[in-house]
Amino acid sequence: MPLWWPLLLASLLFALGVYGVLVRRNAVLVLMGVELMLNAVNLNLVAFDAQLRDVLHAGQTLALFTIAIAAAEIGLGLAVVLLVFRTHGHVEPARLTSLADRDVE
Amino acid sequence: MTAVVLCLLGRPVLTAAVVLAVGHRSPHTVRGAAVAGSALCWLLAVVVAGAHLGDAAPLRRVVVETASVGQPLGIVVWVDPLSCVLLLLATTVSLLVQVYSLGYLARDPRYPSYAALVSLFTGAMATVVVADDLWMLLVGWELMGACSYFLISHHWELPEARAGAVKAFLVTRTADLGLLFGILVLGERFGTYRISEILSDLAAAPPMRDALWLPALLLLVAVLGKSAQVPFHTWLPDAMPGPTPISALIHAATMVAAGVFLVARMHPLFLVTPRVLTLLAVLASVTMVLAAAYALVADDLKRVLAWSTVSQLAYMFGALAAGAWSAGVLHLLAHGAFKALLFLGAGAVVHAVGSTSLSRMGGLRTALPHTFAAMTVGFAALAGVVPLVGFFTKDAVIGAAWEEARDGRLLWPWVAWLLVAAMLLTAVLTVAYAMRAWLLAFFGPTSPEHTGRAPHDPPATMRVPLYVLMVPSVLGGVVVLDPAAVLGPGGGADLLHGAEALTTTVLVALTGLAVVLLWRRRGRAVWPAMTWPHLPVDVLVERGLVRPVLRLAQVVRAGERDVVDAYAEGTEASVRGVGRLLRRTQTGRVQSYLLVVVVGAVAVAVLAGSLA
Amino acid sequence: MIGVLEVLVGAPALFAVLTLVATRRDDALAVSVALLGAVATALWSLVAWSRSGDAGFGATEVDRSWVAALDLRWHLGWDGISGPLVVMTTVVLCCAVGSLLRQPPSGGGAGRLAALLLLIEAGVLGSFLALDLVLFFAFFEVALVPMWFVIDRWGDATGRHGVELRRKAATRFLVFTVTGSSLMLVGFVLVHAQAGTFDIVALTSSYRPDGPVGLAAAVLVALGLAVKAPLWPLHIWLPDAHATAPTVGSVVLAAVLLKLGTYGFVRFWLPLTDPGQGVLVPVVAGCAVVGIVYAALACLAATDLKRLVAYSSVGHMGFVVLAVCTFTTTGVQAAVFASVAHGLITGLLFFLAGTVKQRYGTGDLRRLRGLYGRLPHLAGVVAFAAMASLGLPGLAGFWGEMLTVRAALSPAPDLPRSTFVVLAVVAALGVILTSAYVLALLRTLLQGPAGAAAPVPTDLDEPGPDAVASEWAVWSPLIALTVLLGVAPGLLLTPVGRAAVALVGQG
Amino acid sequence: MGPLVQAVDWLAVATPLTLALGAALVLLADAFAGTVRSGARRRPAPCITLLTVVVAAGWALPVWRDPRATFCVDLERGPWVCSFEADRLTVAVWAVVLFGTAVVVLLGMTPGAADRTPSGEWGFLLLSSAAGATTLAASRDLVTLVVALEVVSLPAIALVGLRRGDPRAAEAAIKLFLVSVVSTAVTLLGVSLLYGATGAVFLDGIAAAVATGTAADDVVVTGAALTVVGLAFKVAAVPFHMWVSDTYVGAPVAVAAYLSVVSKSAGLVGLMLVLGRGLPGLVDVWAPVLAVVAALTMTVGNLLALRQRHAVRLLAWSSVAQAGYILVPFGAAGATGSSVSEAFGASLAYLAVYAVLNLGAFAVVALVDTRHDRQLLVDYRGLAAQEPGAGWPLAFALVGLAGVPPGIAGLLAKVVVIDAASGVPWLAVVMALNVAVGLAYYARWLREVVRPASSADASTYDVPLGLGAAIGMTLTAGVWFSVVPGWLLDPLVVVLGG
Amino acid sequence: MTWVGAVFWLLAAVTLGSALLVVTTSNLVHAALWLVVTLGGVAGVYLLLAAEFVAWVQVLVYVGAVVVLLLFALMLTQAPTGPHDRPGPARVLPAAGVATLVAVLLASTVVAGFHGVSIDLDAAVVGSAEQTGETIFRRWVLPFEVLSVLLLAALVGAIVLSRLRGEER
Repeated sequence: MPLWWPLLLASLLFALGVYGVLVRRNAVLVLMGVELMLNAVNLNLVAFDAQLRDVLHAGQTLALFTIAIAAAEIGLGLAVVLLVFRTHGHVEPARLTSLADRDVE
Repeated sequence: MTAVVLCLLGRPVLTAAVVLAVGHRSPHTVRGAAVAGSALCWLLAVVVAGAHLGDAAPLRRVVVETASVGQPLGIVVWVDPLSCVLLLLATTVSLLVQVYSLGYLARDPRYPSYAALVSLFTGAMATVVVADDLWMLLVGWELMGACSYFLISHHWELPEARAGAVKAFLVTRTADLGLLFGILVLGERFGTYRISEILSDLAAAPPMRDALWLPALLLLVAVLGKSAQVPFHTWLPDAMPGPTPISALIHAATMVAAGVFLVARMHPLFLVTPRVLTLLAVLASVTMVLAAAYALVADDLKRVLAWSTVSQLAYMFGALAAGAWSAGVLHLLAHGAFKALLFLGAGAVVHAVGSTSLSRMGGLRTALPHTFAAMTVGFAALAGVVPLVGFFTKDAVIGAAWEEARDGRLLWPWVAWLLVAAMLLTAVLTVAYAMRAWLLAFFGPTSPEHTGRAPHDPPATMRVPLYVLMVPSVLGGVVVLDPAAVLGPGGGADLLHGAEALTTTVLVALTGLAVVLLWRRRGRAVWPAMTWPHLPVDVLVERGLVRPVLRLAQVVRAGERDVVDAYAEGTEASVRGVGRLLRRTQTGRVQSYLLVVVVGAVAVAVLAGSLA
Repeated sequence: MIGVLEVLVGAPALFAVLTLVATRRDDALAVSVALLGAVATALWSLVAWSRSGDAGFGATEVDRSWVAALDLRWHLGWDGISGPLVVMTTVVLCCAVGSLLRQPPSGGGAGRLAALLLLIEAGVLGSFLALDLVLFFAFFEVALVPMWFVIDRWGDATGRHGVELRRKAATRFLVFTVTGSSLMLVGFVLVHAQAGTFDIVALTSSYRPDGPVGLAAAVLVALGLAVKAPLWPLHIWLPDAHATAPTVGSVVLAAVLLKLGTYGFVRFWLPLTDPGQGVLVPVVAGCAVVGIVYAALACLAATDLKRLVAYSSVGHMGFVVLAVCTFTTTGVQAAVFASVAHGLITGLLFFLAGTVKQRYGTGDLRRLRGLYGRLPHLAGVVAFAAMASLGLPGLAGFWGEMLTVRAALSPAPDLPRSTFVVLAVVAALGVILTSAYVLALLRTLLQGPAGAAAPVPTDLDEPGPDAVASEWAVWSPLIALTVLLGVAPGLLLTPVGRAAVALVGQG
Repeated sequence: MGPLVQAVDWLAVATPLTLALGAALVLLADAFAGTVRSGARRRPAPCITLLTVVVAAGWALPVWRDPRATFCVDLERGPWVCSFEADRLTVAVWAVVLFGTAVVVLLGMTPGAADRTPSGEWGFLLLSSAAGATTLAASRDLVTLVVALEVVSLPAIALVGLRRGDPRAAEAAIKLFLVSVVSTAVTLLGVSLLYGATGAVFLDGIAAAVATGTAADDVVVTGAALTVVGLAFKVAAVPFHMWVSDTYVGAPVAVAAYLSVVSKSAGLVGLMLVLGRGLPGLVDVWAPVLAVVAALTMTVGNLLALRQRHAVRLLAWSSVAQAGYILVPFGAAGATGSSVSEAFGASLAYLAVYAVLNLGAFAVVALVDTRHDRQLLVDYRGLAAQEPGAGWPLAFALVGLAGVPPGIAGLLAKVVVIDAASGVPWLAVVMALNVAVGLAYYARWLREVVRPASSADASTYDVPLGLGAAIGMTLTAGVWFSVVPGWLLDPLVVVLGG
Repeated sequence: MTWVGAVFWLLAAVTLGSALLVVTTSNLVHAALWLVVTLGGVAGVYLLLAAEFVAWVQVLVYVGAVVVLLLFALMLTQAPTGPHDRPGPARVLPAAGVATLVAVLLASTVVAGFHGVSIDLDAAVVGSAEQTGETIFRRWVLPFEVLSVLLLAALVGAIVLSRLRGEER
């Protein structure tokens, strides 16, 4: 299998993730975009690991760690989202502008 | 002797300091100190002159100098006969003026500063004449100008005094740039700033004509400015609002004559640059006639005398241009005496009448007999009546010019002839304006405007100087018979010229006769009061220089705000503007931040890729 | 072991702290402490002079490593170039602090003001004595914030937008100066990259600017110093700063702080610059001369007394920079002499301007008239200072300008002579314009008829007393030194000349 | 094949390990104390936290004298490589991190903050994050580096949101969270590309692959660029800076201080490791890019700070600008023959000085926050007169940050940085101009601080012990570094650079 | 094209298609469900690439935990605006532009950089659980330990943030 196949898939997946992050109004959906990006990364890592036949299996290891990181991020992220929901009554980042740089002369 | 000279230089400064320090607290002390200081100066000058007049070896002494790289600066004195005679002239007139001022400014609250400035001026003049170092000369030279400025504006409440003072200072200071650059160029050419060394170099080395015209010309500019010659002639008449004793001291006898002194001092330099001398001759010719003509029509007695001074100074320059060093110097001395006499006399008249306008005088000979006598002597000396001093010195000058015209050693021939013609014409005009002023002031009907005031002769303090000055005005001619006795070996022999003397005498007599006849026939109406509100040169300067400069100043002021400041304001505004713009991007919407993050990441990657 | 020069730098700083402590108790006491400090520093500067000897940096030189990471050395030295400026600084500071004793600033807080002045003095003395570029830079910056405070806190805030204008003036002073000094620092590090040292003595003896980097360093250093000096067209922070600063602030700013710029030009810009490289030196000289003429014209049109004096400083500093640009011994002599003379004369002028402003409540030249009649003594001193300022021979102002012209007529061989001759002539014409505005000033301010032109409010009719003894005490050292240096320029020219030879070689 | 589990040099890892164990201990102790003496105001958490930091710092000392490495593996080709290396660069960063953490702990000890934040969790999160930062500084492979980076970030996000009933804190937290995770994703992508292109995750391995030319160049460059993003986000370099002011303003002051110093240091050391250790062969590529980034960062930061009236926001943007200065030596690395480590020495020196001064400023801000939580500059009016113990330290910190005396430390730090940039004159000039802009806004604040107090505000502050200690610590350090700058600069610049 | 290729492209199509739906569908719950499909597709690719353990972890952790968490979050934060997320063109266009940019950059880089390199799947060591565990504990102890700190910290952080609710004033 040519190496660039999975890499291309990962690239497109990452781009879709970016799109999702930028376009979604609901914070939870933004998080889903991030998940897509992380999956693209993992795809890359696993593909490279396979291609390199890495004795250290750094690629797979890092992919596993990334999954763990993603889980941690989601866990904390959802807590933050819930916090926002409790304090603001919505979870739309675009409507959170009370800290915008406006309090100037 | 060096110590005496230094005392001579330092004493006036000390006097000035004492006078200023005492100030108003003790008027008598001030007056005493001022006169005593001047007297001491005079005594010291006499001592110095006694030692160095005539054939005695000149005194040259380095008092102090900078021990540094390049050409050293320092206080270096050089006393020769020329210094001596000018010292005598300056200190004498200064002393007389101080005495005279006791009466003239008897009730003037500004006397302390006045006396201090006169004293300071004397010191400055002494510095100029004894200086060997050109920079020392420059210090004295400009200090004189500053004193002159303050003294002209003594009556600062008068607008014309303020204007005249500023004009005098600015014009002379502009011209002084010539001296500054002249000194610098001389220093560069000769490797020294010592006059004596420069002169001995000139005597030793073959003339370097091409190399020296520039410094000579530059010095000439300064000289023309200081001595109010064309084209700088307009400041002197305007300086007349100053107190009359000041006019006598500074604007007749000494400071304006410093220009002549400088040419005389540096005469060897000018002698090797005939083109500059020729220029001087031309300017002197123009000046003497022009100034005499102005004197003939001026209404103000002091302005008549001022124009006369300009004209007479031009005589001296004419003599020096013609190579007649001693004639020029002697006429300087003679003029110093009789013009001081005339000004002090005029001061007495003004003191009595309360005005300087000739049209407001008339018939004063009975009311002011002493003054009348003094003025008569003065005018006669000015006109060159035999056997007063003016006759001898003017004759020596005209004779020298005539010789130059005949022999043609220095000047272009036609210029020499022009000079002679101008001198003769000026001699005639001099008689005419002298008689006019004399007649208008002292003869004819009494002016109706001062009938109530009962003019009277001045007090003794003012009369004594008049008498003192009458002595050299009458008897000074003897010097001409043996100038070497006074001026040393450079003075030359007998300066009398028979033919020329006869010619001038005849001219003087004829002119005098004509004037008297006219006066007999028409009285005061002969001379309608003509006032020339603005001299053409002044108009030119006003329109071509002063106004543009002032306009430029306004432009600069506006430009400072709107143009030069613009870069600062512009930078500030653009910095602020960009800051505001950037702050607009801080919308608080996190996804726009993320957009920037992603775009930034791509940009960094692309940038790095393009560099790889 | 603390050296003589370290004491000289440290004393004002120490007394500044003591003054601050004393302010807690009493302002008058604090100012007295400060005055004591200023006088002690001045006396100690004489000690330092006598200990330093005449040749080179003498016995008082201190040189030890401070921060090895930066090649930064604690290197202080006194020679003929720094010495006169140090003495001048201490004298002016005595006068400035002394003046606070009887004329406290309008906003109060005389003690703190005095402490700030002493801090400035410490920084300035350190700069003059520093023989390491970064050390110079550090000391250079010491004076910055205190001066900013002086303007911002005690500045004149009369008028409708007074406070805003004052802030603007203070901030502009700060930003301009820091921009300049930061660029100068960049120039220093470029030199460091080339020469491997920040030591001024080593640079003077062995550094040869080379290539575009060398030129860039020279340009940057020139820029930084030009802001401080200030050189046209970077001067625009100056008039506002002066017009708003309190009297002592203006005095210190003009007499002392500007000298940091000119001193830098002499001390290290000369060794860091190759006069033959590019047109840098002629351009700087040209700016200096434009500044001379421009400042004179600006003075002619000025309507505020302090602003006029401020612009006149621009002109005088133009002479100094022109002198430096000749790269000759005479030029260096001229620059140092003119710097010292300007310090004395302009210091005096600002004191006088402050007094006039205090008596009349305004510095508006359109309203001030006839000082001769009202306050003759003050007017007399003004006339004296004005004459000194216009470069009257026999007073201190003359020699610097004369030597500048002399140097410009025969610049270093690498420089275009004809250009410099033209510059010299134009500079000399600037002297005439200078005379013109000084005379115009005297004519209206001193001699003008009271209230003739402009409608004069009644407060101008009662100006208060003529010069009082405390003011005379402040002015007289400056007057005396102005006369002394005018009469005996050799006092200064001789030591400066020796140091100058070390700097630019014989010629 | 070696033993089943890698051998560990416990002294090398003592510092991060202490922090991690301390974190757990704090959590437990607080929970225990909370149950035993419910409602008691005195809780052991802050003290234990502080003690942990001190002990961790103590472990760092022997390591500075004797650098060591652990978690090593033997590759089939080449020498042993280690995941964890505590060299002097690392220990220097540890020092900054630990100093910063200690000050932040003290800042968190205000009564108001203690009421609104659960102190056990606060200590736990802080120490976890610090453990991550110390590990990051010691990590020598990309896997550890990325994980450590996350350990720095996630607790910090929780800390930002950790204030009860404050919608602004929640807003700040979610913003920081989103930017953080996206940056992390980008970084991970970069790491994956680097791994793919070089076949290595160990920094030395990457360096070797780049040096021998076995790597695909374009991919390496792209991977490096993307890797840098997550680190640059932590450093708050432009264009990854936009979260800064929102987060700092919304977060508790102590957390803002933490983000501006400790988190920034972590990002910075990450950059040093990836670029300096992993990609020294590509210095000609990354140095110019970072030069541009540095120039943009300081300029944008300063321009944004220029007219701020809000103290924390001003400090936020100023910290961005300062990050730009810190990055300047990166931009000049490799120019005119200077070594990369010389440049990093300069950056670290600046970082250290910045940390001290910036924490000093934040300490006083935290104090003022106890009374004026709107944090406008006018709230500082007359502070020096009213509360000299706070006003003057703030004034000192501000002049130091501006880089003018008496803040000699700040001044010399700027000299160090500009000196390091002498190979790239344009960057030095940009920095010089920025210093001037910076001074303009520090001066505006300074003006408020030192102006005479109005009588209305004459009452003094009630200074909590922790804040007092924090102010004292930072002031002492700042003054000490100003008086004896060589004490700080010589080791950092000379030892690291040489 | 071998069967591997066919399977890969099939999985790729499924993955990308569902990913597109994740980011475009307006229904929140549908988005989460499409995410499950995407993650499954990716897991399939892992299996293809001989990363067996990673694939199982992917399914267990992601599909089993993360997506459930996300669904819970969606339920808990059901905003009054309803379950729909329809961004306007002002959001879509820049986002699409940037996403395209990213896609082009990445795709061109990897395709150009790894053109001609292929994965020898036959020689690949299958990443079984045993194999991977050994690697981790032999080689990657440090990041693993650090990761444990991370997970603990995230856990505590999440808990403390959620618990704040009860103590609100």
